[in-house]
Amino acid sequence: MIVRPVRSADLPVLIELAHSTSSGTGLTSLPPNEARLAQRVAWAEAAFRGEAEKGDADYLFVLEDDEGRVVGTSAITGAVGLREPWYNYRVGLTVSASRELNLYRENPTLFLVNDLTGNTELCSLFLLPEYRSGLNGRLLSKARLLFIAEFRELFAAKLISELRGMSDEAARSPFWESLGRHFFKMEFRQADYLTGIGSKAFIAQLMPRFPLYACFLSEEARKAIGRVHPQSEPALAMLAAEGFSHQGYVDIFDAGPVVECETAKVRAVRESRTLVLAVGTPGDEAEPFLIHNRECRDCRIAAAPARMAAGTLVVDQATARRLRLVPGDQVRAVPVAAESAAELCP
Amino acid sequence: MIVRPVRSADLPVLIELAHSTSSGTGLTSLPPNEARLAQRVAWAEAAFRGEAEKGDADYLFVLEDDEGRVVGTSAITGAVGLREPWYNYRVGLTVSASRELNLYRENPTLFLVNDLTGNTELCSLFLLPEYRSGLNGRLLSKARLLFIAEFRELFAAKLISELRGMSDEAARSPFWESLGRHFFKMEFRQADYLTGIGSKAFIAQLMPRFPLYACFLSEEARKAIGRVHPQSEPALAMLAAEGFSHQGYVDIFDAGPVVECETAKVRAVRESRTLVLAVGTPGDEAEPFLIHNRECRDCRIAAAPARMAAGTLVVDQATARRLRLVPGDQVRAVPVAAESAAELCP
Amino acid sequence: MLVMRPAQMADLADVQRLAAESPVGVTSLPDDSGRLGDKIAASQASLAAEVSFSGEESYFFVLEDRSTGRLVGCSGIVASAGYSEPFYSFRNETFVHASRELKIHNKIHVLSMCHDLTGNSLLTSFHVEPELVGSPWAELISRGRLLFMASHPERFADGVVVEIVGLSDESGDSPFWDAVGHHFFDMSYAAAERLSSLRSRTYLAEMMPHYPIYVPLLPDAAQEAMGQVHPRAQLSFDIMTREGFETEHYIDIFDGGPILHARTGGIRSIAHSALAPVEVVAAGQGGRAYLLSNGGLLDFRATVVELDWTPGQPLLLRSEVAEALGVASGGSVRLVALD
Amino acid sequence: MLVMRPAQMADLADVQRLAAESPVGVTSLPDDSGRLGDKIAASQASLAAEVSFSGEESYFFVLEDRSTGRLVGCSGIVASAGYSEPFYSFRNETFVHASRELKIHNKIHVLSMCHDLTGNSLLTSFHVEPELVGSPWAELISRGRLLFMASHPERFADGVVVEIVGLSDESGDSPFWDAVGHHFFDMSYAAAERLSSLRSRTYLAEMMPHYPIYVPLLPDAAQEAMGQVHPRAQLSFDIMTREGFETEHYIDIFDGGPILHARTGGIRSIAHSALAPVEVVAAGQGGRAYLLSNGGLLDFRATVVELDWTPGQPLLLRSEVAEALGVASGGSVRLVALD
Repeated sequence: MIVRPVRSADLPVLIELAHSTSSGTGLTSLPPNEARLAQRVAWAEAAFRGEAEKGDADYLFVLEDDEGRVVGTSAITGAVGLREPWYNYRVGLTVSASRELNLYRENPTLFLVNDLTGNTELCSLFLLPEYRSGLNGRLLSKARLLFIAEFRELFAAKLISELRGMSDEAARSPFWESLGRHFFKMEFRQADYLTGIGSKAFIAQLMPRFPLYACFLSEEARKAIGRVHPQSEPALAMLAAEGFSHQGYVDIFDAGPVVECETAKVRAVRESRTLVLAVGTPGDEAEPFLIHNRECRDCRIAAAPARMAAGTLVVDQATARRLRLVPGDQVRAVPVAAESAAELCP
Repeated sequence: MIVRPVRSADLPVLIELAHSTSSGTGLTSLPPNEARLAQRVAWAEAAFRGEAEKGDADYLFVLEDDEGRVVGTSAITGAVGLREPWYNYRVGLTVSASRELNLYRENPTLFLVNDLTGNTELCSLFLLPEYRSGLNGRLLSKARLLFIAEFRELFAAKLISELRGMSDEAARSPFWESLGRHFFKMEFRQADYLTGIGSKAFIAQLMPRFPLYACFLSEEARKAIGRVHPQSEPALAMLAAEGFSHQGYVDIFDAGPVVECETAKVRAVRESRTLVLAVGTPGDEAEPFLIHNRECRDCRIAAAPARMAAGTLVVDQATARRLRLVPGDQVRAVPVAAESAAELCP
Repeated sequence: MLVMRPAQMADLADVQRLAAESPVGVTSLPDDSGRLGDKIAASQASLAAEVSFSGEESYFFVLEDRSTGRLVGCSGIVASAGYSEPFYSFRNETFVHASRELKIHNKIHVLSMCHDLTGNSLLTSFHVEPELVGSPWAELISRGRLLFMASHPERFADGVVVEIVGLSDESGDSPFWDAVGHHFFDMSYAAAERLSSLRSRTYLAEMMPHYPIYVPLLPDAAQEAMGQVHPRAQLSFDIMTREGFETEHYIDIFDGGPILHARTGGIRSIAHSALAPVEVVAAGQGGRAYLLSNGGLLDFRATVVELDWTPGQPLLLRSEVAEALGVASGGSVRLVALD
Repeated sequence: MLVMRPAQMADLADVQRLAAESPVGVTSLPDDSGRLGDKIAASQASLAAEVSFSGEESYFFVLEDRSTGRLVGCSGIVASAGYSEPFYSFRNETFVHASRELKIHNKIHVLSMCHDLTGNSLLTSFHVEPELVGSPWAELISRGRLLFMASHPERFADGVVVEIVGLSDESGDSPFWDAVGHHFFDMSYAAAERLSSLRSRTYLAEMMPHYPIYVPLLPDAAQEAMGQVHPRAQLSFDIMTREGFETEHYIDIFDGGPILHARTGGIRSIAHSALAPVEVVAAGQGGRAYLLSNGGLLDFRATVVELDWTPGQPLLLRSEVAEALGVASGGSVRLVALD
């Protein structure tokens, strides 16, 4: 398994992948729209060539198995919101209180903001169900963090990730039903699709602009604010372990949480090291590492058991081959697992 | 030097202290108003007796020298905003952008919120200028953190502290001049005084309620948003070293930063230990510790060189006497200085 | 014969009986003798004062059955709503949310808290005993205020507003309150109305939501209650809509009842009222029913009489009526047709 | 004699000359032949269409010197402002900030972005050559639109609005724009007006501040510019205020110029206009100056003539004028006194 930049040759298989995701909703950034996907691949190629400004850079990776089959995707957006506004609700509080009347009432209040503008976003994570085992998921997701660690200047000081919010089996989002639906006469799936093809800013123009008291939403919708979809809990846990936390921002459509972390404080960024590759026997005590060949356009990132020893990283021959490296080449590496399980801040 | 709860007998000297602070503005919570101070002392006595609800609890401490002279104050409010709304501006962002027109403009935007309601506040820090040396300042300020560590159930999950914002020699706040003044026909000093005597919620009723674009403020005012007064930089640095950071909330009058930290993550809370007191020679390598006698109503907190050894804390005789403890008594202690200097998050 | 006149302190007990009968929501009629006493005193002081423009004055009238001395109705006017405290209302407003790219153009109904109506004169405290509903006497105690305003225009504003009590059920619950105000203070509609009639309405209004309320988010029952009239307030509403008040623009922030608004000069009973010289006669002739007033202040009187009158001609008034109004031959009255 | 008539495609070059002369801020007159051509085509289509209520129609008229064929002015009407896109304006509003405890009661002037005026008919594109300012011909090309509306009420809304160009200096800078719009997009007032006349005004309006603007925070120059009229728009402003338009409630979101508003039926030239049967005569008699129109659509004509006319009587029209208006004896014209 290897994570590498997308290429235009991947387009047909990407379209297949996008169709296979569309059975469930929520993977906004990989809609089954050929024109949009072709454009994303073209943008990604420009980004990996270093020819995109931060606001346009879209680093789309694929996960390829040893037979060359593409089985998953993940992506990094250099900086959100520099071309069209990037909207979130921020969950704040309004208190009605009177000492004299002995009254006190709290009302969570949603403020439509562009606060997260300019941050780097992790998005488009998708892995074929039959490959959801072993290190594959973590490799595909965390490879992005290692890439960011290597090319810090291409990314912002803060990383964010929008996690899928609550919805039922029929892809019905209670938050959408209680809020968005009154402002668009469309289903959540459709709004989600429009978002994926780049129309989110247009949709946002139709949303209420003034702060919204959550008490005017249904109980189900209020409960969904800041809650992640059960299927995205593993993704949340993975990011939490890397240091990401929820600081009150939610998606404007399904109220899923946006998690964030200062780039410098992300575990994989902070703890990754540059080492010299050695080929040998990692040994019984080897722990799994994420390993990056330190290339941008020709980026290759693998996950494999490895052992650090005196400035070298010892891996087996197959891993070196996957990385297309020979002993003596430089790599950036970090253990796959966080040393201590971090908790998600409330 | 010892930090202990205020007593009604301290009232005359408190009034003197309050007058001596009023030469500069900014110590909102200690205004030279006798009735208000008498009331605060009465509230504090009730709080230390355990007879106040969290929303009314006002733990006012004094710093007393070995001759029994009161030379400074500091306080903890159990929970802000439960009786009258607690207002802050939260600095958010509005972006006007159009890919088509190639336009992009950021406008910081101030949202009037009650988000910090229910948190525990550190306030009323004042030390006579001639005593601003040695460990006095740190003792007076950090004693509160040790007290909180001991009586966690009395306090909220998050601690906040409002730091004095920018103003010039004449106590002219540029933020006030550009905003508040248009809504009150009064000087900042007067508004500050009214805040101190408990009328902040009334003043807030007069402030603009809708989100405010910072671009409509003067340049000086915009620069003051979230900036601390030079005289309060040491206080900020001390809190930053304990883990506090600025997360975008500012005071509604002078736009001074509110810093915050989860209680459990405050260094003095996290790292303080309960130990058995031993009297002896702390030795040349002793480092300064904050030491609390673990009492509430009869709380005494000192700062002195000490040495940890096998579950005991070795202090000299004078320190034990100040704490009114004998060997074998329990104490809670933490080194005065943070082990590593933390930085203030931007 | 029933006569409308300013309330006096001696009326207090009778007035309190009327206040106790009035429906929840008529917060200007608290069942509280202290507040009612203040109301009467303020009215007497206002009538006695020299006034050249609308200010803090308020006026309070009662409807007296001259044969029994019993009071059977009351009504009031506040010269300038929000004179000492802001006068809050929700403005019905439409936001347009549009996207050229998506070819969508939505009109969203919102309620914006506003003070637009501050400074208008306010008709308040209207109540009549149930058996008078539908009779000319109900018209008298309501529209008599308009004749009073017509005679003393310098005392009133250019616009007039009337708050009409909105929907609530038998148990005192209001669907609009439950969906809006209740979220901001933890008490029932009835308790909130009681509180705001004992203290000030502003007191509670200050705790209400300051951001616009998006109506589509409200429950159906609350949306339906917006602008709806409480059955017991229908009479007042009907009288005022016949007077030409507009009903569409504002609603009450508590119960969603309509707040009516009119330009003072355009109100029918004001615009169409006329002054006529009086000739007292022994026995008058019936004809058309008119509202009549003597145009006084402390001695203000109004009643309803059937008359045969031609505009421009003197008014022939039976001595009994003249006496009730306190006018004599050579004096004048202001009158307007009842229907 | 000058005659007002609908613009035709053959007028395009002349119209573009007029557009180029018109001041910055008259965004409805872009110096762009494509857009002007569209305007003329839309007008011709609207005049030819069967219309039973105001919709997407627009009308565009020119003022022609019949002796030379030269066009010396133009004006237009949009049947329904904001029909396809929202019509934005700032509403002048007052917030009351009060504290009982502190005994303070402040009135704060704010500007609220609103769509209140959406759906009104909009008078646009008014321009005359400088030498006509102050002459009856300027009145003709402006107020002729009102006669057109009076003859075809089913084509227009119940209310009419006019945007008056606000203050800007010789270098094209607007103090209101510099203090407000400029913060939200990084271009000069002149550039923004150019952009919004070439594309749509809504396009930029969508990027404007959506929260109320607290006027006391604006620089003095911007506050003073609110509701002020550009010297070159004074003519239009004066004509419309004489017609009874209100000027106080709304201002333009770009330059702060006043947006005038009137109920259609209350506009003087509409309310006071009359239909009169025509008798064509060889030589008419002078008297009072009247605006006259033939009430047509594609063949609409209007002019100014001195006449000796008594309401209720036939109108004696010189053959030259009758010919210019395209009316004959037995026909009728709509007219209103010029002053």
